[in-house]
Amino acid sequence: MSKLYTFLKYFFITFWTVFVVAPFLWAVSTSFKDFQSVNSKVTYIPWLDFEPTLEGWRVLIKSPAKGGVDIVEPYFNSIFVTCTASLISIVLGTLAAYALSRFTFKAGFVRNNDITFFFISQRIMPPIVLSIPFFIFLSTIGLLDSLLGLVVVYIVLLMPIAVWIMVDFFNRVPKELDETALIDGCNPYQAFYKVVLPNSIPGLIVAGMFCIIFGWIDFFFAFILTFTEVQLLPVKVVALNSSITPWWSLSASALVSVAPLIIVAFIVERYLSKGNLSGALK
Amino acid sequence: MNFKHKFVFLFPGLFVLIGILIFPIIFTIRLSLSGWNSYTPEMNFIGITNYIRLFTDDPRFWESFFRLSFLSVTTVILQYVIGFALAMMVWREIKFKRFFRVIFLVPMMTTPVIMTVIWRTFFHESLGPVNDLLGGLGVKPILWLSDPVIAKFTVIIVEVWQWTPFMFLLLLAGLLSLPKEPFLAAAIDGASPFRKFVYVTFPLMAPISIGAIIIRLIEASKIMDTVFVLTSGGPGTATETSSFYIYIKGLREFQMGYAATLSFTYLVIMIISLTIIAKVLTKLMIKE
Amino acid sequence: MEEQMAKIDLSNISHTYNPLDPKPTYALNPFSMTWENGKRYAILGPSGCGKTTMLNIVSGLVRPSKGEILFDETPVTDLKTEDRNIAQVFQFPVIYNTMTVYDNLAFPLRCREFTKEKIEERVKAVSDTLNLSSFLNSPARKLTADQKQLISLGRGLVREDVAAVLMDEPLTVIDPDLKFRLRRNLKEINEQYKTTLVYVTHDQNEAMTFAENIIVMDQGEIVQVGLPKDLFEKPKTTFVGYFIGSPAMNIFHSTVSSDHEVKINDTTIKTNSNLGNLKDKNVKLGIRSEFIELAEKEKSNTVKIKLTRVEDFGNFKLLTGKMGDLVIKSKVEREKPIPDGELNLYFPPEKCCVYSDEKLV
Amino acid sequence: MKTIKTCVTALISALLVFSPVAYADKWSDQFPHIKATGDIPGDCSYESMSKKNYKGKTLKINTHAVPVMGEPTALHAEQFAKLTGAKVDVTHTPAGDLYAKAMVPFQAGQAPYDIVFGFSNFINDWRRYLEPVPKKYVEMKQMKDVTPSHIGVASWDGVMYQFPVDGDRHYLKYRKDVIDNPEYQKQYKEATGKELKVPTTWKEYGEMAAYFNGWDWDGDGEKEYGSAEVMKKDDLMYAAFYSRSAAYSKNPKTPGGFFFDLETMKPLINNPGFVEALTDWVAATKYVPPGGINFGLGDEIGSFGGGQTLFSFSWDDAFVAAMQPDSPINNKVGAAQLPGAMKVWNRKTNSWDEGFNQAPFFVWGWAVGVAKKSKEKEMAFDYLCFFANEANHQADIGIGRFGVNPFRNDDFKVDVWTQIGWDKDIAQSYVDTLAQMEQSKNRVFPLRVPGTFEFNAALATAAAKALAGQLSPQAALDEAAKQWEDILNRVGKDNVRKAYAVGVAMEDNKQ
Amino acid sequence: MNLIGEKISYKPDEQFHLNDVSFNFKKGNLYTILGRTLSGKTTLLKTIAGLLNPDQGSISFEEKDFIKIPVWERNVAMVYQQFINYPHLNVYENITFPLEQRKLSPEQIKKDVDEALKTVGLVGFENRKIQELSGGQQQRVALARSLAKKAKILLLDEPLVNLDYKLREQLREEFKRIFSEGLSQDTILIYSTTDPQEVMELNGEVIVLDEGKVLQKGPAKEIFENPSNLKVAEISNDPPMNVLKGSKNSKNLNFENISLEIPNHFKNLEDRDYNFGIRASEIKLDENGEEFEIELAEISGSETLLHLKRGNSKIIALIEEVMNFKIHEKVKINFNANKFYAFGEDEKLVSSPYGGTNG
Repeated sequence: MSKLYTFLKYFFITFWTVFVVAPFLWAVSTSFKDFQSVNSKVTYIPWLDFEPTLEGWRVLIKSPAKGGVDIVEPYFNSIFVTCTASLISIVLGTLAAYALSRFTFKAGFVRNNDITFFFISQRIMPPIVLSIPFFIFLSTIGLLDSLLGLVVVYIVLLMPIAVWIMVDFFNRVPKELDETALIDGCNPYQAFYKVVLPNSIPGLIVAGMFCIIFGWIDFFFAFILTFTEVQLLPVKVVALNSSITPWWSLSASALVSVAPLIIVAFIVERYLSKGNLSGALK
Repeated sequence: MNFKHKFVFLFPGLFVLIGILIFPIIFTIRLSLSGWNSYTPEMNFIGITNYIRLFTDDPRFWESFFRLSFLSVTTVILQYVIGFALAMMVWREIKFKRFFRVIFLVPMMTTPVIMTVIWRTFFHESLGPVNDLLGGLGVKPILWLSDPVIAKFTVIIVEVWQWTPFMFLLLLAGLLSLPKEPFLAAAIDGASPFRKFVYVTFPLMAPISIGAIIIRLIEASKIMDTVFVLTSGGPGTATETSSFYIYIKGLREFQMGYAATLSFTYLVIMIISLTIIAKVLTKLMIKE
Repeated sequence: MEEQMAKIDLSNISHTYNPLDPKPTYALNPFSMTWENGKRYAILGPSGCGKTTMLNIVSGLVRPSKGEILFDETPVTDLKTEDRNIAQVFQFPVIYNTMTVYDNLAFPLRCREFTKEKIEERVKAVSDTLNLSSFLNSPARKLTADQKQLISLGRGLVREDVAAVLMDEPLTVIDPDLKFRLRRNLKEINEQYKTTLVYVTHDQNEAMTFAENIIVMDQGEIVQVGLPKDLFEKPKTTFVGYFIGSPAMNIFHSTVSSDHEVKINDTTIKTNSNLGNLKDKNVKLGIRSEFIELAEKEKSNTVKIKLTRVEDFGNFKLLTGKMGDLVIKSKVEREKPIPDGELNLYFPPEKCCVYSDEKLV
Repeated sequence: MKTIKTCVTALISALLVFSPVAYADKWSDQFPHIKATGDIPGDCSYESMSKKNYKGKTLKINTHAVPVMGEPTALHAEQFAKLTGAKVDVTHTPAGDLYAKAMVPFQAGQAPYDIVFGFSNFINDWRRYLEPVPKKYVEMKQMKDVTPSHIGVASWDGVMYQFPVDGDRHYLKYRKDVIDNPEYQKQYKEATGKELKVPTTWKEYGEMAAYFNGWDWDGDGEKEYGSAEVMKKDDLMYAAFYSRSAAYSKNPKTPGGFFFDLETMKPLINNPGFVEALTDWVAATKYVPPGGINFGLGDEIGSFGGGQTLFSFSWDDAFVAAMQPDSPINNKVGAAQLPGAMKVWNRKTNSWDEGFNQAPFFVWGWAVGVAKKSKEKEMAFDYLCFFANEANHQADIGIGRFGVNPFRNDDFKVDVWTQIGWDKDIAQSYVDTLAQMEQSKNRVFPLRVPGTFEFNAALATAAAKALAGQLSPQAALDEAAKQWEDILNRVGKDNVRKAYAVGVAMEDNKQ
Repeated sequence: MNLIGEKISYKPDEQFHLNDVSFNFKKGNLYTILGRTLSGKTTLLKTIAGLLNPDQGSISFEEKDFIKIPVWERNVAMVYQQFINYPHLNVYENITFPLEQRKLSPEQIKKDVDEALKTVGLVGFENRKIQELSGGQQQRVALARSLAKKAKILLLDEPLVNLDYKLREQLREEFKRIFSEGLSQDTILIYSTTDPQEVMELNGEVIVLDEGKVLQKGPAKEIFENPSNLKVAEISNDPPMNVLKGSKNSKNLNFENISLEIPNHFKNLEDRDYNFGIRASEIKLDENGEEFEIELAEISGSETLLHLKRGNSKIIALIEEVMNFKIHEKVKINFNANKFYAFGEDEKLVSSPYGGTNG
């Protein structure tokens, strides 16, 4: 029984690992191909199956006039927008989550849970629903095609996540901790930043991680709301989708775009192993 | 504890969110009552004409909605089952535990639109590796993207690949926070691994599961990037989902007014059905 | 009830968490012990004394660094928990939330593929004893904490072949009001089932109430095994004297002045201990505050103290007095008149315990 | 010694400067792109542009993804910037989103881009946001050379809104090495009793494609297939359908509309002609490569261009890709007009007119316009003019991935193509094919009416359902026709009629 | 200058957490609030601290309306039953925290903290992390933090309830010392507990709370000797006072087929049915006594609690000795009739051996 189980377990894990890794391996292989290696027949291993070329990678830093996509600037734009929006979302979301976890709000039929639901429900909206209104909105306030405009929009995308994680987290931090701080002479703000915040690091890490992920992978808003001044990485990469699709450079850029978040994966795993996150992620 | 200060905590976030959203929402509702399209781009008022059209004469939307329900429910169930299984496997000691954990998390970190392009080449029926390898095993080429039924499952495969890690992460964190006594007790009672799972692990994980499933359903209901890149809703309309249909109506055909109608209706349906699902799940799994 | 319970032998057991160290620090010092069939044992000690390690060694969660465990002469040292035929009740009631009480109780038997009739019979018997008969069809999660704890126990009892039922501080999370009910149940069950029960606790009240044999542990060492009365009256070490009883035993530094006498400050106290070979050595004299009597006047074995405090505990009064710098506590009846200032306390010789190197002489 | 060398060098230099070639080289040194021809004098030549000064100004362009149209846009932008001192920002957008990317800001009253690239059939939706091409440019020499049909495509009711930079049409591409192979001709004859030749009807096309489907006929160890076509339900798929339908439905005896009956505005797309074409097409799913039913244009180009299929029809790209020097089937392909049919539907008599009929489809191509709200219109037109100047154009059309195709009479000269390494007979067939289409009197132009997108999307959706086997051809087209009626009612019949009349006029070649 | 509460009610949901509670606490005194779990003790303390605002009633301190003053300006200190400390700070920082909030000079802080550490016996633990401490030590840190503040009102909410038996005993001992030595005459100390022994031991003024209502107020001894009703008698005794339903006639007290001579203090009592109350410690083993069956013999400290049963009555006897009994064994006991209480059928005290009556 247990032998079979162990076998099945390792089989399944191996299978899934292969499944997870396969597209990446394929992307790595494809990134060294050219038109012929892609279009004539299926090839896998450089040198053995096809003559590798670095063109796919070179394209990423070449100017478009030479058939390249210069992804350096979009890369930094993406990092800037994701981090800024995540930071703001976490600050505002954490404050709101604290309020929702600690205080009672009543307004008509609205209670704490309804407000929390309002926050989280923003995730229900598909980007398409908001894209045009946001376009008009940003153009009215003059933030179209700007990093700041994207940050504003991403806040809507990310704050629900921060609120969702942090409300749960604060609900598990004993209320008595803040009460003690109040009794010890802190006003509510001091109690929050001197006592509650330092004890919420795991929650903040999780919230930050999710914000960064969901900010980084957004395509739609970045696509609709920018023109020439600002471009984010996914838009730049998708713009490679010409009628003759350069699979090689798409593959290379896919790999490049995943890279920074792999670091996030390592951080998450590290915290998981240390047991710090289990409390924050229930 | 109740202070006037509580508003200072809540309001910045709430008002920023409302401030950013109030215009878009009102705009969408107003837009849905107009006939704005590519040739008459104006906010005229046509009453509920669009809604009548939607409810009487747009089977494609409703088909796309049921298709979406099928796709999101299926993917979420699969993600849950696989995510749970994976979490169970790397929960306790196992060789290369940390390596596997990182690997299992990675797909979540990839941008769907970009990754799906890779998937498209991956599943390319004549130039992709999948059919080639299957061909090596003597399997006939499978029409991953061009068979109306199989294409749905290809979308599901990609979605499962992308988002199982999310489930996995939440469930693994949940498992790591479980007390160990119930498992000892079950061992002492002589429970087989199967029984242990059914009567101990699963019930203990129920609350965490519900949270994870709901969140994933919310996210899965927006499924669009994958369909967009992988099949463009085809073959036929076989993989067209609601948000993709709204996208087509709005940004391809530029029937903005009608797209707003679709959006608003969709939102209302989603909020209602997700609330019901949440309630039902809680009932089913926790049985309070 | 057939005698299927096992005798448990712990032979030369010791445990350390750093086995490679040539001079390991023991979580559990080497010891041997036999637990008889059908008796109730309590392992008592402050947190960190090694009691949980000992329990885990018996249940199989911890493999001892040295020594052997035998159930009815059969070695089980290398068997896993599930193969050892024991039942265990944890601090927190563990029940299967999704099942009814009946299914909970039947679970261990179903896992072992008993027949339906047999299961029914056993569950009925056990639920009768545990007073759970009327809840059999309700979902287990709806019960109160103590009832849940009974279910945990019931799952152990439902198997006739368990070698022992191990309980790890089972009353910690039970409401004080319910604790009493559960304690009585446990005791009754043991008397009826003749199961070997091992009960781990830090609470001397629980241990003494529950067990016939109490194993007092301190810092990885078994310091005394015995009946509650022995522990109370003749604590083998000063630690037991301190740990058992409330207030703790009065302990005074003293010197041996003759074969049976010790000297505290300048007062000579006669004891029943033979102190021949400890002459002029420093020892400690211990006496329970319950056994100290008020004396009308100075006589042999009395000490003169200055009364510093009288506390009314309702059921009794506690006198605190000083003899030089030594503090003496004495429990007296509440209604007894207490003279002010100085008074004489009588130490009955048979109740005086002498400790050399913290061990009873 | 040294002096002599210096003298010789100086002499040679002087010679070079004063010869015509040397004149061209002044620019081709700086811009290797045009090294084949050098600068060609004209209103928008390198020389003329270098005299403009746009320093401190910024030109914003949205174009298609690299490389098709995207790369030449960026390339010429860079050159333009170098010549004029302007700053040029170019963004790239996938084909499917070009429309929305421009339309969203247009409708919001914004002009984030000075120049927007798109498809020529966006013209009706876009024209009210576009600046008509100023007279000055319309009357330029380089514009005079543009074929009338492409002037027509770029104009609406006589006003030119789009600056011609590309010419497009659908035509047939075939594997010359197979069709001309006597071995296969014999084999085919034995098997089917018919001649193996360039197909002139869709039926022949289908028979040959079916015969050469699923086996290794070029001996490379891989299976080859019959036909590569755009069957994926996206923005291009309907074009393939119209190409296949034209021969069955465009009856020279019944002018006055291909898509609608201009008089009644009744949709014609479910008449037997279209149904026949769709039936053919459904049959075609049997001889496309695995997954062919989900091929987009890119897949088609890759498939035919990569040597995977016998036939393909659509834009030039696949042909030009196949003719690239590094292509394995370089100089092994031929071009021909789209196949015709042996019968054509007559909607007046409600019956088939027997006899050979053929109708080329002037499918939309790349088009580009200048936003009305742009603040840099002059610079924008200068840029477009520069983009399409003779030197650039000649260099561009030879580069397959650029997607710049012939639209000038000059382009129909064989030596333009032999220069870049095409076999003469292939270049000849190519040029002939294109020229014949210009002259045809029985032509179909793309639908350019309000709601074009909706009409095409409805049709594509229905056709895709038929291809996927969800509906029969008749049922699918009936569904599409019904939706067309709905769209008509929503948009207003008269609006559509007015716009459609412009196209019909071109079709009937009345101008 | 007292802490005065008047008619305080708090009803956040269906049930009253506090119901018409009034008090008058004087400086320099110790007050204990005795009540079972959920009787409203914590709510009352939180209300005083300012963490809860009552729905009705007023609290004033030093003649100021206390309710208008926010918690952080009230100068109170509170120790919770859970050991609440700041997990991100070490022991020393935990204790300085409130002092730094008040912006005291570093020298003053050092002096106060050292003093507090000494008082609670944690000298040498300054740099330990909170998580490294045992429960008892954690509670001492909490106490030290409260003491160092030198607050005018010190609230202790069941501070010992979550500690081990022996630690509890030890810490209780220390509390007594700290309360008598470590507090200034300005401080009002309010201590809540469920344990009557603690109440007796601390020997302050007592408020007995039940379901948010004040049942009785008075010195510990008075509460113990003359509980105003059955409920108080139960709450204020450990083990709870035995209640026997019975009657008095002209000759005897009767219950469960047992007749006792009428004790002196019952002489003037009307002849009728009563709830007789008798403490467990007033029941002795006696060869000539009445026969009861043992349900359980519980050993507590150095006493044995015999849970006895006869007919419909269950009683507990407290034997001042550690003894072993078997379940269902029969024992004979004797009641000390002189220590009988009589409660009316309305459960109010009618007669007490210490002379008190209700009203």
